[in-house]
Amino acid sequence: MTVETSAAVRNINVSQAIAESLRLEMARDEKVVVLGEDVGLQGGVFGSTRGLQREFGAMRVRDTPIAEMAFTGMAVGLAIEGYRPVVEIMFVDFIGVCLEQVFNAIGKIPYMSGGRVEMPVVIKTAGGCIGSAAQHSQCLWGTFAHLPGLKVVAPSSPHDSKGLMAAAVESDDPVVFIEHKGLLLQKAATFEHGADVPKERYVVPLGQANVVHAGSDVTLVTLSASVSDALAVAQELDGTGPSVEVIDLRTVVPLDLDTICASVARTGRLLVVDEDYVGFGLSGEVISGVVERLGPQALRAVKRIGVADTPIPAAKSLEEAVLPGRDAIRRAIDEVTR
Amino acid sequence: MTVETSAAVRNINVSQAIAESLRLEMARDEKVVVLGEDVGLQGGVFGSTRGLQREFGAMRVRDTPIAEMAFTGMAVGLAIEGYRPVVEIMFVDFIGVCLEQVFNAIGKIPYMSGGRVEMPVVIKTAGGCIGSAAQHSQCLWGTFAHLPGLKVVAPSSPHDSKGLMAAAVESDDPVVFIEHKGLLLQKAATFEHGADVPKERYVVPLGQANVVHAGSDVTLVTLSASVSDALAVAQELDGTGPSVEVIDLRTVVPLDLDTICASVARTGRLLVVDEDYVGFGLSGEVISGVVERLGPQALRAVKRIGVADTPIPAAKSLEEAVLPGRDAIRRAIDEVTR
Amino acid sequence: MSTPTLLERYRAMLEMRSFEEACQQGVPTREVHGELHSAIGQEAIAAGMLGSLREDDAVVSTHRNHLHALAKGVDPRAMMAEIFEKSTGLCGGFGGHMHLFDKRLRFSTTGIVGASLPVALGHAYAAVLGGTGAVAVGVTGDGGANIGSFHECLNIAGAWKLPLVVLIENNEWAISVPFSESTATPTLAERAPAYGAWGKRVDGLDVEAVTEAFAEAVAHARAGHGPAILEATCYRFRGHYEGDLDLYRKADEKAQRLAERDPLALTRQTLLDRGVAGEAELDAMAAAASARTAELLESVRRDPSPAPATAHDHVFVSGR
Amino acid sequence: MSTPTLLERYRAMLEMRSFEEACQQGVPTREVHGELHSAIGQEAIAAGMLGSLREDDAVVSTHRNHLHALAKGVDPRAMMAEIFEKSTGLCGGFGGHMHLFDKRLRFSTTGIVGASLPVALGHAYAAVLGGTGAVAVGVTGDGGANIGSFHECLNIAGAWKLPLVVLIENNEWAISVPFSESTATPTLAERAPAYGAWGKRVDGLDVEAVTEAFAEAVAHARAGHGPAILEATCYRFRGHYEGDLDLYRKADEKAQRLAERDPLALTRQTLLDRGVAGEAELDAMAAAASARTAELLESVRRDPSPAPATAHDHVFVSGR
Ligand SMILES: Cc1ncc(C[n+]2csc(CCOP(=O)(O)OP(=O)(O)O)c2C)c(N)n1
Ligand SMILES: Cc1ncc(C[n+]2csc(CCOP(=O)(O)OP(=O)(O)O)c2C)c(N)n1
Ligand SMILES: [Mg+2]
Ligand SMILES: [Mg+2]
Repeated sequence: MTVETSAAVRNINVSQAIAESLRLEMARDEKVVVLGEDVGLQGGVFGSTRGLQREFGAMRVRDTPIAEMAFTGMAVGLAIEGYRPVVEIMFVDFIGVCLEQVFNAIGKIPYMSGGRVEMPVVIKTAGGCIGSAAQHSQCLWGTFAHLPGLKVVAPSSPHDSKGLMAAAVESDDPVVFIEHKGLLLQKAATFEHGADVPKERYVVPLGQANVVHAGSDVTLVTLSASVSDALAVAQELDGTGPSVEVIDLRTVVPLDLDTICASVARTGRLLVVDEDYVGFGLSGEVISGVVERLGPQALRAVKRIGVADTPIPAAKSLEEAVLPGRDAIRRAIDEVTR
Repeated sequence: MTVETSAAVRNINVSQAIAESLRLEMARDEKVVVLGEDVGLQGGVFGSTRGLQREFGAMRVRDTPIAEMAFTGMAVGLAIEGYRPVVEIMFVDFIGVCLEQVFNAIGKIPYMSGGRVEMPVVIKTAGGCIGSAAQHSQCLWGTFAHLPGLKVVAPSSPHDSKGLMAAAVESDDPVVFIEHKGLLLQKAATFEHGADVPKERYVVPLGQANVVHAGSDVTLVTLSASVSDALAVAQELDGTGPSVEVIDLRTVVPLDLDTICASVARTGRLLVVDEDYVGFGLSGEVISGVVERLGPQALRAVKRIGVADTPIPAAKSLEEAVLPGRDAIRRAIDEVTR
Repeated sequence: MSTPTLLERYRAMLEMRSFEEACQQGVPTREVHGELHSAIGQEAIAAGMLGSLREDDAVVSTHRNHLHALAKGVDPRAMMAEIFEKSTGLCGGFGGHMHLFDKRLRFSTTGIVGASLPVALGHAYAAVLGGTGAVAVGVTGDGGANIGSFHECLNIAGAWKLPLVVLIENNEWAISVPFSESTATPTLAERAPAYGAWGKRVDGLDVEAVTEAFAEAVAHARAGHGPAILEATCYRFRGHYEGDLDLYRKADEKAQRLAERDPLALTRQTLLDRGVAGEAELDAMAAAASARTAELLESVRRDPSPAPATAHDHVFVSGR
Repeated sequence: MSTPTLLERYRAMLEMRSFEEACQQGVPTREVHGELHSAIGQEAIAAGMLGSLREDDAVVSTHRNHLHALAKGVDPRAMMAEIFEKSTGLCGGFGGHMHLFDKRLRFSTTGIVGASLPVALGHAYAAVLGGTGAVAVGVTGDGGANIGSFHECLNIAGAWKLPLVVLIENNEWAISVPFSESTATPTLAERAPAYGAWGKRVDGLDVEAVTEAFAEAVAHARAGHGPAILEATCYRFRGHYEGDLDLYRKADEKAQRLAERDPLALTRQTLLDRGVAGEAELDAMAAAASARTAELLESVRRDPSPAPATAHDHVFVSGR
């Protein structure tokens, strides 16, 4: 389904890719509206809605007061009225003030209405560590994924950011779209995968993981900003060490267990690398999902690394110690292939 | 650690057991205060704070307006002042309006303060299905467990409710205490395990699971209201079918993997029965935790049942179809022992 | 829109009362196996809404929502079937009494206190986006007026001049907590200046007073002057939910209110006093309403429950 | 408590300014590797707090919190070390600039907008529970006054007559959104009647006016009359955070405010006009403040970073 046109492919960064995708969606469908803090005049604190207000006006791209309950709940009324709201919650950590609207209303109304009311809503937000400590560094995709009725997306590259945002906006189901702050701030030229972004609209479908590096000894499942770390380690080991297959999930819900299991069935070794909290989240789901499908006997080794159930500390020395960076990935590969 | 005195043991129900435990804690320590909607005059909509206001006054047992952000956040200020607040959030489903206070403040302040500020707070709430549909039937222990800094308790009996509440109140760490509405409303005489409740204070320590039925073929891990279903099936199979070891987790965080793994190491078969949503939660954590500790090869079969990523429907016919009841448990035991 | 006469409003109130009484019958039988929140005693407010709203106006209600649904024109049969957990229900039995959705009529509800207003605000924004001239009514109880979303929504509606009508049913109680103990001011309408809003407190037992005040509130919002707060005072005649022992209220206070301040009795007396109708005519009207509802209930009871195999449908409308 | 003189307040303002400037130095060097929110331009508000608070009064601040911490008496060295991510910091480097906690002084902060007031409300309740006569100050920005917790806390404080002082620093902007576009009323103080609260708007660049108004607000709360809202107007001199390009504000508006409405310059002029001190003395005072802060910064920079091995400590104070 991914349309890859060689013509008019550019190097743009993640925030530009998202803004461009939203621009194309808004131009296609006048029912798409964007709401959130600083999304209009400023174009988003990370620039991922830049230019939209100038092009579509202040009603369709609306700067809101700091009132997440109100403007996230507005998405429900707007959706009932036939709009397709894209709501920005600046940092995913702020979900604590409006989870109600997201999980009890947006996520459940399609079901509670017996399928009669659709919620084509995108909750667009930023996660991940960039040095701002415990209340501004979380990923929380595991939190959303646990709650029924929400699709959950976390792209790793400019290419996927654009195509997955198109899929999210055109989806009739609600989608939580978690951009990574580190990726949003990363320079276009430094992306090593998914750097080429076609100019025209294209869709990266929800629920299809991407094998970004083929390998035969270990299946490494990851997503978002960790993909580049995993890739770097896999490339480093190419020829010299274990052959690592790196799977970029792209979406947490739906979880592409087909792709994961096909790989693990070959490698017999599963390593999950997840910047979210380790416990009770994505990594446990991937492991259990594989064990359920393939049977425990199909696996030789299993491991997961992530933020080990610790809030993110402020100091850089501490922050590095809790994050699953390249060294930790190397060590984990060592362990599962030992 | 559990003090079991044969004298003065009574049959009381879960809400009485909790109220009695709170009464003993409040009498022991004048710093314990209870805040929440309808906890005072009415004694809680499930009666689990009954009698406390009469005994300790309206300041220490305070009926609040419907303003969960405010009164949950108050716990932070009260804790800094040396109080030990017990905050009731009537139904766990309402956490959507005040998760902020629970996960970004109460759960993280001990860490963010470098261990200098304790948060001896109990968030007391009710979960589980009793027919009130999608917004009043959730368990959500998986949601809390994913977030660092929170202990999570979900008792299955009057005995444990009393002893675990004592542990929660005396804990210097924040505890989310999830009562089950079905258990709160269950008559004392109908409890088949943990029905005897000593009159005096006792503590059931956090983090120690309880083997409520010994068995050798399958390890069934469960908690809260599902324990009685699991027990009933295990007893039914006694002698005639597979021998099922039933483990009542009691606390989700800390998760007692020692007890679980000791059992699975013997049985080789693991079944998790969880009334919470299946995906990205407790059941995945139990399975992954066991696989990590024992290695996948130590397991012959693994399964989990729960609410399969569907909101809870209103109609009884639908509700029964999504819940992991006795039939589903029987079928699952069949499957893992086949 | 023609405004119904007092007699017509009285008929509507009778129908509302009998609808609520019919629903109650499902509780002891466990046909309604969850909580049921009755709005008996609050009929004059919903009946006062009649005639002011257009089909494309939105109404977003709470846990105590049946009468607002009826006032908005939601099909009573589909509603009752939903409340009785039938596959023929408004939501196929998936939503239940607290979760009624009628997309065409822009009617919805929520079981979470305070969650109605943000949804109504979204409808109000849609009205401005689409230039439709529609308004959105967000309902809350007195207790619900103390939760944060009340403030967020009224502030936004005030700042953006959105056509939001906040209808507060002040029935003096939020479960066991009296209004006076949970609220900083003697009334809720007096909060209006904090939001640049229109505000009025009205006797919610007086259907004519409500009619006038509600029409005024809607007109204010529809004219583009921004939000309106209408506080209608009333009294919760039943426990918070059916089965609530309701021991926290003085029994005599309650008995007196029921005896002396029943909005149906008050309206009936007005009709009699004014000679609009006689005892016999009004009795017949009441009997007819009861009979119609009894028939409805009987018919709904024959409907099937939803098929268990469908329980996992609708999580995603895309089917996956 | 003796109330500081204007000259002493000016000295405090100089120290606050130089503290903020020192912190800024850590940004380009990445010694402060996350966001840093500077309160330059808002010194007169914090300096106006001096002298009204007891040690057992609580202050709960926001993301823009340094000056409130200094006003409450938090050790500047421990603060700067925390901001510079040092193991010697107030929180051992675990909290960082947005998360300062001083239990003894009942001072804390939060990085979540609106989350300060509920915590302050808890302190206010503790003051009444313990009968201590203490008050709690909850700080918010103008943007933060539009979030739901503002309403919940003021309503509770009003209903229960709790000694809560809500100090609103209205610097006209919430990141890129101007106050006037996000708020239904021309001022925030005028919300006070909705909560039965005391309310006043004061020029937050005028340290004497703030001093008087803040003392009045605190006295109101301390006397048991319930909550107070003090809105202090000011202007955000820097970008929202250090590094914010700040392209959404008119450059000339900002330049003019900086040139003509700097609270330090205004206070200095008053001191000169009144002949309290001469140019040379005030210059020397400024130089001394800068020198002291420079020394502090130099010293803090020599402190160690927290040991990586400790990163998993403190999740649970019980150790497990
Ligand atoms: C956020 C939230 N908190 C608490 C509840 C539980 N609850 C349901 S109705 C209710 C009382 C509501 O009182 P009011 O708003 O006055 O409405 P009334 O029931 O009187 O019609 C409460 C506390 C809830 N549903 N949602
Ligand atoms: C709940 C929440 N929403 C959004 C943010 C992001 N944010 C941080 S500061 C800020 C602006 C605050 O404006 P104001 O209250 O006026 O304070 P100021 O920055 O002007 O001091 C925003 C939107 C947040 N931290 N928390
Ligand atoms: Mg009420
Ligand atoms: Mg501001």
